[in-house]
Order: sequence, then structure tokens, then C-alpha cells
Amino acid sequence: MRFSRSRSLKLALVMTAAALAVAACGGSSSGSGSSAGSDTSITIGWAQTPDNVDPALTGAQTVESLDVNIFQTLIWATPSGALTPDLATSWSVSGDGKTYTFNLRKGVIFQDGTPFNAAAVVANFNFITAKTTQSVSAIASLGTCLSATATGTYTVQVHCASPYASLLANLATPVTSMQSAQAIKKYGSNIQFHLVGTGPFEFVKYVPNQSLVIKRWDKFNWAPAALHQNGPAKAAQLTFDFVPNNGSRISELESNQAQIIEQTPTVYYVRFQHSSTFKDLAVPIGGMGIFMPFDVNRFPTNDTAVRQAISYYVDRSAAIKTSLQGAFPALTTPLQQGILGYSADVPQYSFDPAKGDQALTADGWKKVGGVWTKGGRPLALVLNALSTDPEYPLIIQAVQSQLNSQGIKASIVTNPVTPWENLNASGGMSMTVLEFANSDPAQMLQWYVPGQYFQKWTKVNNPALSKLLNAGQTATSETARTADYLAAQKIIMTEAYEIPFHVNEDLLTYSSKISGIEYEGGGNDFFYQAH
Amino acid sequence: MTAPAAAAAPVLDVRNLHTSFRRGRGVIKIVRGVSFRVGRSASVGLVGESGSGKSLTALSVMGLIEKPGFIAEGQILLNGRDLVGMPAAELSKIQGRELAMVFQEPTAALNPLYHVGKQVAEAIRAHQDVSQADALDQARKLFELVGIADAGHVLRQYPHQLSGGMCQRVTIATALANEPGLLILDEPTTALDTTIQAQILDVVGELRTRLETAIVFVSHDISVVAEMCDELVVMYGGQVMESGRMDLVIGSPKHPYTQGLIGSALSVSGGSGRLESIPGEVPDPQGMPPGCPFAPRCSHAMPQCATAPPLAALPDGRTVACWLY
Amino acid sequence: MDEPLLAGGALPLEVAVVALPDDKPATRRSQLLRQKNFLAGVVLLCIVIIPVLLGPVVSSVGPDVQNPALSFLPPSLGHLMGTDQYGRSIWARVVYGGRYTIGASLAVVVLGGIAGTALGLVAGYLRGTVGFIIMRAVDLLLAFPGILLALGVTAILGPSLVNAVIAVAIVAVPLYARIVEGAAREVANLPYVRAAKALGSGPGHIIWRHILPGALPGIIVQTTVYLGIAALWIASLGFLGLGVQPPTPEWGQMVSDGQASLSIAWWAVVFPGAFLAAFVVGVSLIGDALRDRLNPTGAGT
Amino acid sequence: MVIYAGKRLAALIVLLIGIAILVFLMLQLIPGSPVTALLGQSATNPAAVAKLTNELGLNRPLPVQFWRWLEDAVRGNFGYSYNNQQPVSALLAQNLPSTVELAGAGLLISLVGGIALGVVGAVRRNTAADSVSMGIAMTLVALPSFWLGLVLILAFAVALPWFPVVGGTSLRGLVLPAFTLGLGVLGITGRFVRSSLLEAMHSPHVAAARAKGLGRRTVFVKHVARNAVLPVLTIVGLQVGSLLSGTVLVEVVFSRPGIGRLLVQSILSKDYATVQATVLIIAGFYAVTNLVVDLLYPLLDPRVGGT
Repeated sequence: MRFSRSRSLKLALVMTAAALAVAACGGSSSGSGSSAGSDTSITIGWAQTPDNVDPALTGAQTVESLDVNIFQTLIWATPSGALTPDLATSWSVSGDGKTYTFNLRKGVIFQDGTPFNAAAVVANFNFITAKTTQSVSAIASLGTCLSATATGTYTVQVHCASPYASLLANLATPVTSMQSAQAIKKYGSNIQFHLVGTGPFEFVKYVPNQSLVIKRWDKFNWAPAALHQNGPAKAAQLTFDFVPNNGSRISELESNQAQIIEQTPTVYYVRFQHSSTFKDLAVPIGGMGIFMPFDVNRFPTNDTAVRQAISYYVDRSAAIKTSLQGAFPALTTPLQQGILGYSADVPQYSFDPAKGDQALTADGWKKVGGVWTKGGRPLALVLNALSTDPEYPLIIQAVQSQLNSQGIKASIVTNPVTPWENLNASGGMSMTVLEFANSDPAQMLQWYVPGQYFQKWTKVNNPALSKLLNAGQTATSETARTADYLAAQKIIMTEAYEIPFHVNEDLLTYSSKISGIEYEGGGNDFFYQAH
Repeated sequence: MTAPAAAAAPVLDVRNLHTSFRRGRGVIKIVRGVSFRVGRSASVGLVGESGSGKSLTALSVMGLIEKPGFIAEGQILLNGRDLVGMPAAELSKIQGRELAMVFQEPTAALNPLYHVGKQVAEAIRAHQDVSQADALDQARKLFELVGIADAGHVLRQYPHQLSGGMCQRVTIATALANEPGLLILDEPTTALDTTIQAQILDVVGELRTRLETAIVFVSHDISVVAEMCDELVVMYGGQVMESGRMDLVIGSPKHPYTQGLIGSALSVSGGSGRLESIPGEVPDPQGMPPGCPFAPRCSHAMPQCATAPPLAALPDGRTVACWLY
Repeated sequence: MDEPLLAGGALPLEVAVVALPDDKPATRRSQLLRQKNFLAGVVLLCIVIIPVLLGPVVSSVGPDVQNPALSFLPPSLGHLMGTDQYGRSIWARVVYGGRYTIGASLAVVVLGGIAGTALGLVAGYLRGTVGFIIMRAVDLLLAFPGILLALGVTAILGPSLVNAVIAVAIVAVPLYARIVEGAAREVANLPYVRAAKALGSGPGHIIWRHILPGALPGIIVQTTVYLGIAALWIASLGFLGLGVQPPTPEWGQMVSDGQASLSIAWWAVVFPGAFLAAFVVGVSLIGDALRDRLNPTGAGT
Repeated sequence: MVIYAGKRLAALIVLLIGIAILVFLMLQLIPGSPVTALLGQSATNPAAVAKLTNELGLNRPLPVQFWRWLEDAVRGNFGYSYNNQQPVSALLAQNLPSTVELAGAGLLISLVGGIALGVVGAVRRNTAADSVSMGIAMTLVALPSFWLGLVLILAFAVALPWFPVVGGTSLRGLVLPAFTLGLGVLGITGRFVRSSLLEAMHSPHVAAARAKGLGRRTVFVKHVARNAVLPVLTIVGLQVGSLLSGTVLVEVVFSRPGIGRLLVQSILSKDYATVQATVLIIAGFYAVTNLVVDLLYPLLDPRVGGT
């Protein structure tokens, strides 16, 4: 039920040269080394409709989960967040942080028989950066590093205009997949109907708005070492049916027309937990989770004590139970686990009405007729909910009733995308709720640094915070970045600029006859071993 | 009313015909006990105001009453065979062959989608086992018979390309296609303008003399009928008011209604089908008075008229339904 | 004569009766028949509208009250139409939701009716260039399939209930304008209207006293016919997310909400849709009856 | 006939230009600059804004802009969908066939069923069979198609798994969507067929045909049904519009590809170039269908076309 996932990602990408990084790669792989192929043909009910399945062009995150089965990237991110070899066997960074050198894996061929080499990498960089390509996500993930040159048959140099710390992590995301140079030349912007990669599945057919069909490629024998598996994929064929309609997706699964569906509605997800026919899998989606940012300019949320009190008054678990069947774990930190800089060691607000009362009283608020009041003005909030996903109005309703019971006059407005955004930016709301999916901690910048897109909603202007977030963006060492982002999160939580709400997960359900579904840190499902 | 009058066996013998309509749970009686005969080669005029039941009588004879209409009672003997209750398949062998009909609105009576020749041929082939080409050839001859000048050309015309008079000639040709013994003409000239009316009447008159077809001429216009027919049946309120030889009835009408009809025909020629000289209106079939239907408008009305007068036979062979006689 | 009718006969009742001096019986008969339809329509509408009007009287809980403990209860005496995922009463939501669907449809015919009638009157009374331009614009709008036009307008205005009402009302404008223009054109030519004009009656007076009453039957029929269509389209836009925004319980929006849990709780989808269908059937029955009564030249059913 | 066809064709061209003007103006009516509207999320990129402003010639007078837009549209260039990362023409090409397939199947169902209902109603008029068939017709018209689709899925794809929930391109997958689309239209066709047949039955030429002694079946086929085809043809032309725009809901419910669903997606994501093109294509298709009906008319009715 997260229709807004691709949207929030897109927003992010448009606004900045966003840093995408694959963090933890949780694995549920069966781990069996057997590479015996089966005749299994699996249909997957896919919730999001791709814009364009060409990885270089797409602006929709959902495409990454499709392409990861066809293509490979230079770098593979392991479950612990380490960047390990995939099509690049090793790499180094120059002292000024502006030049990266990659040594490429030998003996890899594309599905059209052409070899993978430095020329192919250069062709991909040129394709992504060409104006005619109109790349969205891929070009954003390259940041300032827009050119590549071959320095040998199997060595490539990437040049950045300025240091760009997120590059390596971004080269592990499927939008920077390596495509066949021959296919690029032959099909150009029409390549989405002729995808050619080096991955475990080869392209069969793509019908926009309907389905993508891929089949096992038997020559595949160069899986990233970190997977501890090699050889051809297990399933003979995968069909991704694009079914945005939740009910239809469920029906497809229940009638066995699909064996796997993604974005299972929570109500079914909870039911299937007790089922023997179906199994559930929660795939973590990197980013800031589902959270509620405040407008810190608007009365009364311009008052830190008020924001802190509200943070204490919100009972996440109860609200998640009411609105989402308790399908998601509560989130108490700005960054989710698995993102660089995540730490539980930041101030947290667990449900504690007494502390909330205390914060308000200390700040001069008094309860008059059951309503908190200060200087004759009641503590009244406008909660703005995005209506295009039914989940948001329901979360807001649950929170509203919790706040009302604590003496806060909270009212709700629901709006479709554009009016919702406009109201947020124009100071018409106290608080809203949304998800923000992204794999790099740099994303916080957009919310809390003046001049950034979403800062227009929060209106946070805290020089110390801005300084930390800017430093994290350009620092080259991972330890330095980790320290910067931890410090930034401490400020965010102390000032209570937002209420983290619940962990963002893609709820996957599959027939219990299927096994071997994997995913990588960005939330991309990977069906290499599925059968 | 079974007293034999004409010497030879009649072509058509309508006996006590009742035609009604079902409406909801009720029944509306429109034709209420009509009897008349048509002798071989005879011509009978059926006259009355609109609503008198004359057209419905004609349609009943033609076997064209459809649900919710039905023939409640009576017999229609055509050459001695009763058409009432005859199975549809058998009836359709008689329709168009032994009796045929010419309708009020010549243009509407032709299907706009087919050449007129085809429509005549259709009538021929319904009863004769001939090829389409032969049927069309016969149709051309029929067209010539009814005075269509450029018959070969008209065959391939659509109704909308022909004038009303021409269409009526076509429908007459259609009716004559199988040389029926009886031809019913239902207001054949009402929809046409006066000069064309005269032409059509000439055609019918001429045909009468050339073919030995008996004719029932239905009209609201007694002057037209007087010219065309030898015998007259005057209808009102679904019943026969008076009948008999044309010259006798015209010469000395007995029934006050007949008198009124003739009087109005003298004062207004042609007309709307409504009688200016008789005050009042034709009664609603649902509100038909008991007894003589004409009584409410009759200047001679008397208490006795509340019971229906029997159809009395006069010495000169006429019949009249009025207490005056 | 008793066998079922296959081919048309010479004198089906209607023709026979036309030949009669007074065709009252025909009208009376069709009135009688239509009366049944009319009554059925009224009964259906009452079944739908009375609970909607009563609202809180027939539903003890509000439409938005969530209660996780009552999630997905099937229909029972306690929960007439069952509950949804969040334990909200479907009965309460159907009853309150009707206010949005029906209210919006009424707003559509009022808005579209007034605008279309005004344009039609102006075009029919003034004729000339103004009338010509208005009527060509009307023709142009009629060249778009209705719901497509509504979608196009929604695309411009953005999704919301008010905008959906405006969009569907815009589709209605040319329909009204055409009917009213026809009637106005006819009436404007009648001798007594021309006489009134010659006597110096102002256009306002003539339009109000002479032309509008002549167009009224057409307007009334159009309104009943379009009311049902408007309800369907408002709900359709709600279903597509282009009308009412959740959690507002509009019927189309409710169906959209409920489809996610269709195989668990059919009642969350079936009841709002059934109420909508009943409303539309009721309105159509009444519309048919009115059309037959007010517009005897119409083709009937 | 040639004059008639020429006149109809000229009228169509005028109508198409009118439709194009309206669709073009749509973009002008959207609050804010058309460039921002077209670029959507990419509107923050000044280079893209400048490029598109130049491309659209927005500094020129409106009629010039319209003419350029029309020229492009006629050549099949409807602009670029930033939301789908593809030229709009490519999107249309991908989605149009399945919509035509669905609308065609829906038309077939509505015709077969509508004629059956209408014939029953007319032939058994004023009987119980008539009331039942017309009751069915009226109910079908009133059923919301999005709801009917869900109920059909529940019944015939989930409870009784006869048909797939998500059809794809298979014929079996077409059944439920086509019925959902066709049933609503079927009701209208049924009522119209009935009244056309009744009207044809009551024309005097039918009585005249029976008076010739033709059999009931012959009379029905040649003099009733044949004549009723004409008005029915007109309504079928009009219904192509309902069918095409009805695909909007059906394609969404059944997750089928098609321009209806494309339209909804584009409206929701404010992808105006695609909205414009889709509306233009559907309205244009509708206008052309009605031209075809107009041109068929003289072939079926000698009164039209003036030979």
C-alpha cells in the first residue's frame, strides 16, 4: 500500500543530486549451493507500474527490482552494508576524491554475446549522460561524476567535477546497470523493449502497463562472490504482472494466477501470517521510513516544547495497530536501521503522556476546559493527510484521536497530491505524514537545510544542523559521514522536528511452494534463487 | 339477418362481426355486430366518420387484427370459408390471393428500403412459383395496367422517389398482383390531393370494369363512394345504421345519421371526416351509450332509443337500424 | 389470433386508437402502465434516500469511527452491513456517504441545469451570431463522450469533490442548452409571443413568462435522466481517486476502499455499489415515467 | 452520394479542428504555465523549461502556438511524457490496441445481448417477458461498471476460478472485462432495439406486407428488422463513445493496459501531454466512428444520400 514510494523517491531525485546507496542486504536466501535449474515458471503480481524499464531512463524505483534480475552493476552491497565486487573486481579513489579507478571482471559476456569490458562501461556512462536519453534516476545517482574513460581493456576511470562520496554506493543500485553497448547503439531510447544485460535472466517481452517476462539465461556464471551462489538461476521464467489494484493482486495470488505478490495490503499480510498456503516476507525499504514532519514556523508547533509533548503523546504501536493491523514495527529514529549513520543512541520519545504534560506545563501551557492553552490560544493542530493512499488518512485519524484525548485540538484535512504539497509548503498544516524512501543518509538534507525542496515544508533553519548535513554530503570517509549524520539526528530528535512513525517495508506474500526469494538493501526483490 | 337477399352466393359474407381490444383488464368493443355481404363483382361502399369502426371492419376482414385486438364474435365468410379462427399459415395463403387491400397512406404502405418493383414481385412470389425476373416482368405489366407510363423505370424506383399518386398506383398494382376476387380499398384517396384523387378513382373505376373483382370501398366521404359503388353500408359507433342499394339509400336516406351524412356531403365537399351539419361528436368507444349509438346527436331521439334498435329490413331490400322504421 | 405476435399487424392498439376520435385511452393506458414504473421508482428511491436523510437517527456510530476490535465483521443485526478493515460500520458509511453521492448529483443538475438553460434561452431567443456561436460550442462539447469530457475537466481542475461536481455539470450544460434552445426557438415563433414582443414586453419578461414555461417539461425530463448519470459519474470519479478524497465515505470511493479486501469482506464493496445502483434505477424509472407523461412525442421506452 | 460523403467529411474535419482547439486550450486553462504543467516534476530544471518554452513557441501568439501544436499532432508527435519517460506517441501505440480490442468485444456483447433483449421486449410487448427484459436492461444501465467488474471478479475469478483476475492478452482474460464494459451498453441497446422494432412494426408497410400473404417470419426479417437496423446503427455509433470512455474504469478494475487507464494515470500524475493526446485520440476516434456510421447510412437507406 505504498503508492507514493516512487513518487517520494522521484521528488528527492529531482531536487538534488541525491545520494543513493545500498546499505544492508538482508538475505533470506536458502543458501543451498545447488544450481540445478527447475522448470518453474513464476508469476509475480507487481504493484507499481514502471515508467520505462530501461534502467538508464527510469525515474521509478520499482524498475530497479525488475532490472536487478536482468542486469548487474559494478558493485554489489552485502547485507552488512559493505560494498563488494560485482562487475568491478576492485576500485580505488584518488587523493582529491575526484577520480575513481575500476578494474573489471574478465570473461563476462552480455546476453547478446558481446563482451563486457571498459568500452561497455564507457558506453553506459555516455548513454546515461546523453541529453537525448533524458535519464532521471541514473544521472542523479552519478552526482558530479559524469564521465568515464577506458584506460585499458578492463580498467575504467570515472571523473567527478567535485568530490562525491555517494558514488560507490550508487554504483551498486540497479539504475546504474551495465547494458550491452551493442544494444544501446542499436535501440537507443527504444531499448526498453530489447534489454540486454549480463544478469541471471534474459529479456523475453515487455508489454507496458501489463507485464514483463524474463527467462533464465543458462550462460550466467558470474554472480557476485558475496552471494555465495553461482550458475544459472533456478526458475525457468519470471513474469511480472503489473497490477496496481490491491484487490486484484490479492485475487491473483489467492487463485494461484500469481505465486508471489508485492505490497500485500496489511490486512491480508496479517492474515497470511497464520496461513500454511502463503508465506509473508517483509522487505525493508531504506530511507527515513514513515514519519511525520512538523512545520516549525507555524503556531503552536513553532514551540519546541509543544513538538516534544506531541512526540510523547503519540502512541505509535496503538496507532499502527488501529490503522495498519500492527503489520509494521514502530520507528523511533530519523534514519532506519541499515542506513549509514543509523544509531539507537539518539534521543527518543516513547509513549509517555506524563512527560508530555510536564513539557507543556514547564513551557507555560495550562489545561483550560480540558484543552491545553497558552496566552489565551488553544493548542490546535491541522493534520494534513495525503489522500491518494488510504493508509495516510487512517494513520492521521488514529493520531488525531490520541492527541485529542490528551487535550490537543487536532483537526484533519485530506488532499490529493498537489493541494497536499501546496498546503504543506504554504504553512497551512502543523504536521503531515509520509514516507521517504532512499538509501543514503544524505536525504535528510532535503528536509532540514534551507533552500532544499522539503525544507519549505518543515521550515527548519538550524545552522548547526545544516552544517552537519552539508559536511556529510561531501566527506569522503565513511567514519566521518557516520559521525556527521549521528550528530545531525541528535539535533533533529532533541528539537523534535519530526516524529518517526513506522519502519518502511515492502510486504511480500508468496505461495509456500516458492522458496529462495532474496532482496537487496534498497528494497529490491531479487529472484535469482527463487523457484 | 340471415335472410338471403342476393341471388348468387356472395364473395364475402360478414356476419355479426365483433372486434374488440384488450386494455389492461378491460375490453373495448369497437366493432359491435356488423353484418354485410359483397356479391360477385359487386362494389360495396363502407361509409362513416372516423371512429365509426369501418376501417377496423376492413382490417378484420383482411385478417390483420393483432393483439391486443381480437375478433370476439362473428363470422367472416370468404367464398364460404370462415376466416375467423383460421390458422395463420392457412390465412396467409388467402391474403393477397383471394382478397387484397389498398391502404390509406400510399407512401407509408410501401417499405422505403426496397424498389417498388421488388415489393410488387414479393406479392406475386408469395403465391406463385415464379422466378424473380418473371415476377418483375409481371409487375411491369401490372404497372401498365394501373396506368403507370414509364413502368420499366418506375420498377427500379424507391417509394420516396415517387409521388403519392404514383405510390397509390403501385399499391393498387400490388393488390391486383394475384387477381383477387375481392379488393378492399381503405380510404385510398384521402391522403392525396384532389386532382390525383380523381385519377386514382378513374383507375379503380376502369379496373372494375375490366377485371371482375368485387370491391369494398371504405371512406368517410359519401360522395366518393356514391360514384364508385353499387351498394352502401353506413356505419356509426361500430354498428351498421343503414345499408342497401346505392341509388335507394342516396335517393331517400332513412336513418337520421345517413341523412346527416348526405346533407353534409352536399354542403362541404371533401372534408375532415367530421360532420359539420350534425352537432356533437362521435362517442368514445369506452363511453358508448346503451341503445342506439347515434341517439345523443340525433334530432329525432326518443326514449325508445335507449334500447338498441334491431336492423329492420325494408321492403325495397334495404336495412335500417332505427326505431323510426 | 391468440398466437404470440411475431410480425407487426395492421392495427396494433396504438394505431387503432389513433383512428379513434379521442386518444385519451392511449394516454390513460400508458399512464396506468407508467404509474407502476413510477411507483416502483419512488419506492426504490425512498429505500435509498430515507436512511441517507435520517443519517444519525438510523446509525448510532459515525462513519469515521474506527475500532480495531470490530474489524471485518460480516453483516449481522448488530452491524447491518458489516464492518470494514478498521472496524468502521459500513451501514454508517453508506448512510453518510449517500449525502455526498446524492448531494453532489443534485448539485450537478442544479448547476448544469441553470447554466445550460440560460445558454439555451439566450441562444434560442436571440438567435443570430450569439445563438449560432453558443450552439456550435454546444455541438462541440457534445462531440466528446460525456465521461471523457468530465475526466478532461478534472484533469484541469484537479481531483476533489467540488471539482468533480463542476466537471460533471459541464457535461450537462450542452444537453440542457440543446433542449432549451429547441423549445425556445419554437415558442419564440408563436404568434402570441411575437405579439407580446410587438407590444413592447422586454426580453426578460418574454423569456420568463413565455419561453421558460414551454421549455420546462424538457428541462424536468432531462434533469431526472441526468441525475442518475451524474450519480454514476460522481461515484466513478470517486472510485478513480479523481473525486472525493478518502476517508470521506462517498459510495464510489467506498467501493475503491473496499476492493483491497474484496475476498475477505465482500460487504464493503457490494453494499455501497448496490445503493448506488438502486438510486440510479429509481431515478431512471421516474425519469421514464415523466418522459412519457411530459413528452408524448418521445420514443418512450 | 458523393456530395453527401463530401459534406459529411467536411463536417468531420471542422469537428476535428474544434476538438483539437478545445484540447489545446485545456493546457492553457491549467493554472500556471503550460511548461510547468507539461514538465511536471522536471519543471525545476531551468534548462528543460527554457527548451520546452522554445519548442512550444510560448512567446508567440496563441493561434501560432495552436497551429504548431496541431501540425505536430497530425504528424503523430504529441510531445514527451516525463512521467513515463517516453514519447506520448509511443505510449499511445502501446496502449491503443488493447483498448480497441476491449471496446470491440464490449460492442459485440452489447449488440448480441441488446438485440436479444430488444427483440424479446418488442415481440412479446406488454407481457411479463417484456417487463423482465426491459427491467434487466434498465438495471444494467444503472449498474456502476467499476462495481460490476469487482462483483464479476469475485464471482467468476475468485469464487469460481473460471477466468483470470488479470487478463493480459489472452482471450479468456478478455471475457470479464468485455462483459463488464458491454453489459451497461447492452441495456441501452436493448431498450433502443425494442423501441425501434416497435416503431417499425407499427408502420403501415408492415400491415401491407402481411396483407400480401407473406409469412410472419418473412415479414419480420424483411420489413421489420431490416427497417429497425437503421436507428440502431445510429445508436451504435454513439455508443462507441460510451464504450471507449468506459474502458477508463474497466481497465483500472482489471489492471488491463489501455488508453483509458493511461488517461487516469496521466490525470493523477499531472502528465498533461499524455492527457491531451488521450482525450484527442478518443474524441477523434469517436467522431470518425460517427462519420463511418453516416457513410454507411446511404448504403442501408436509399432515402439518405440523395441518389
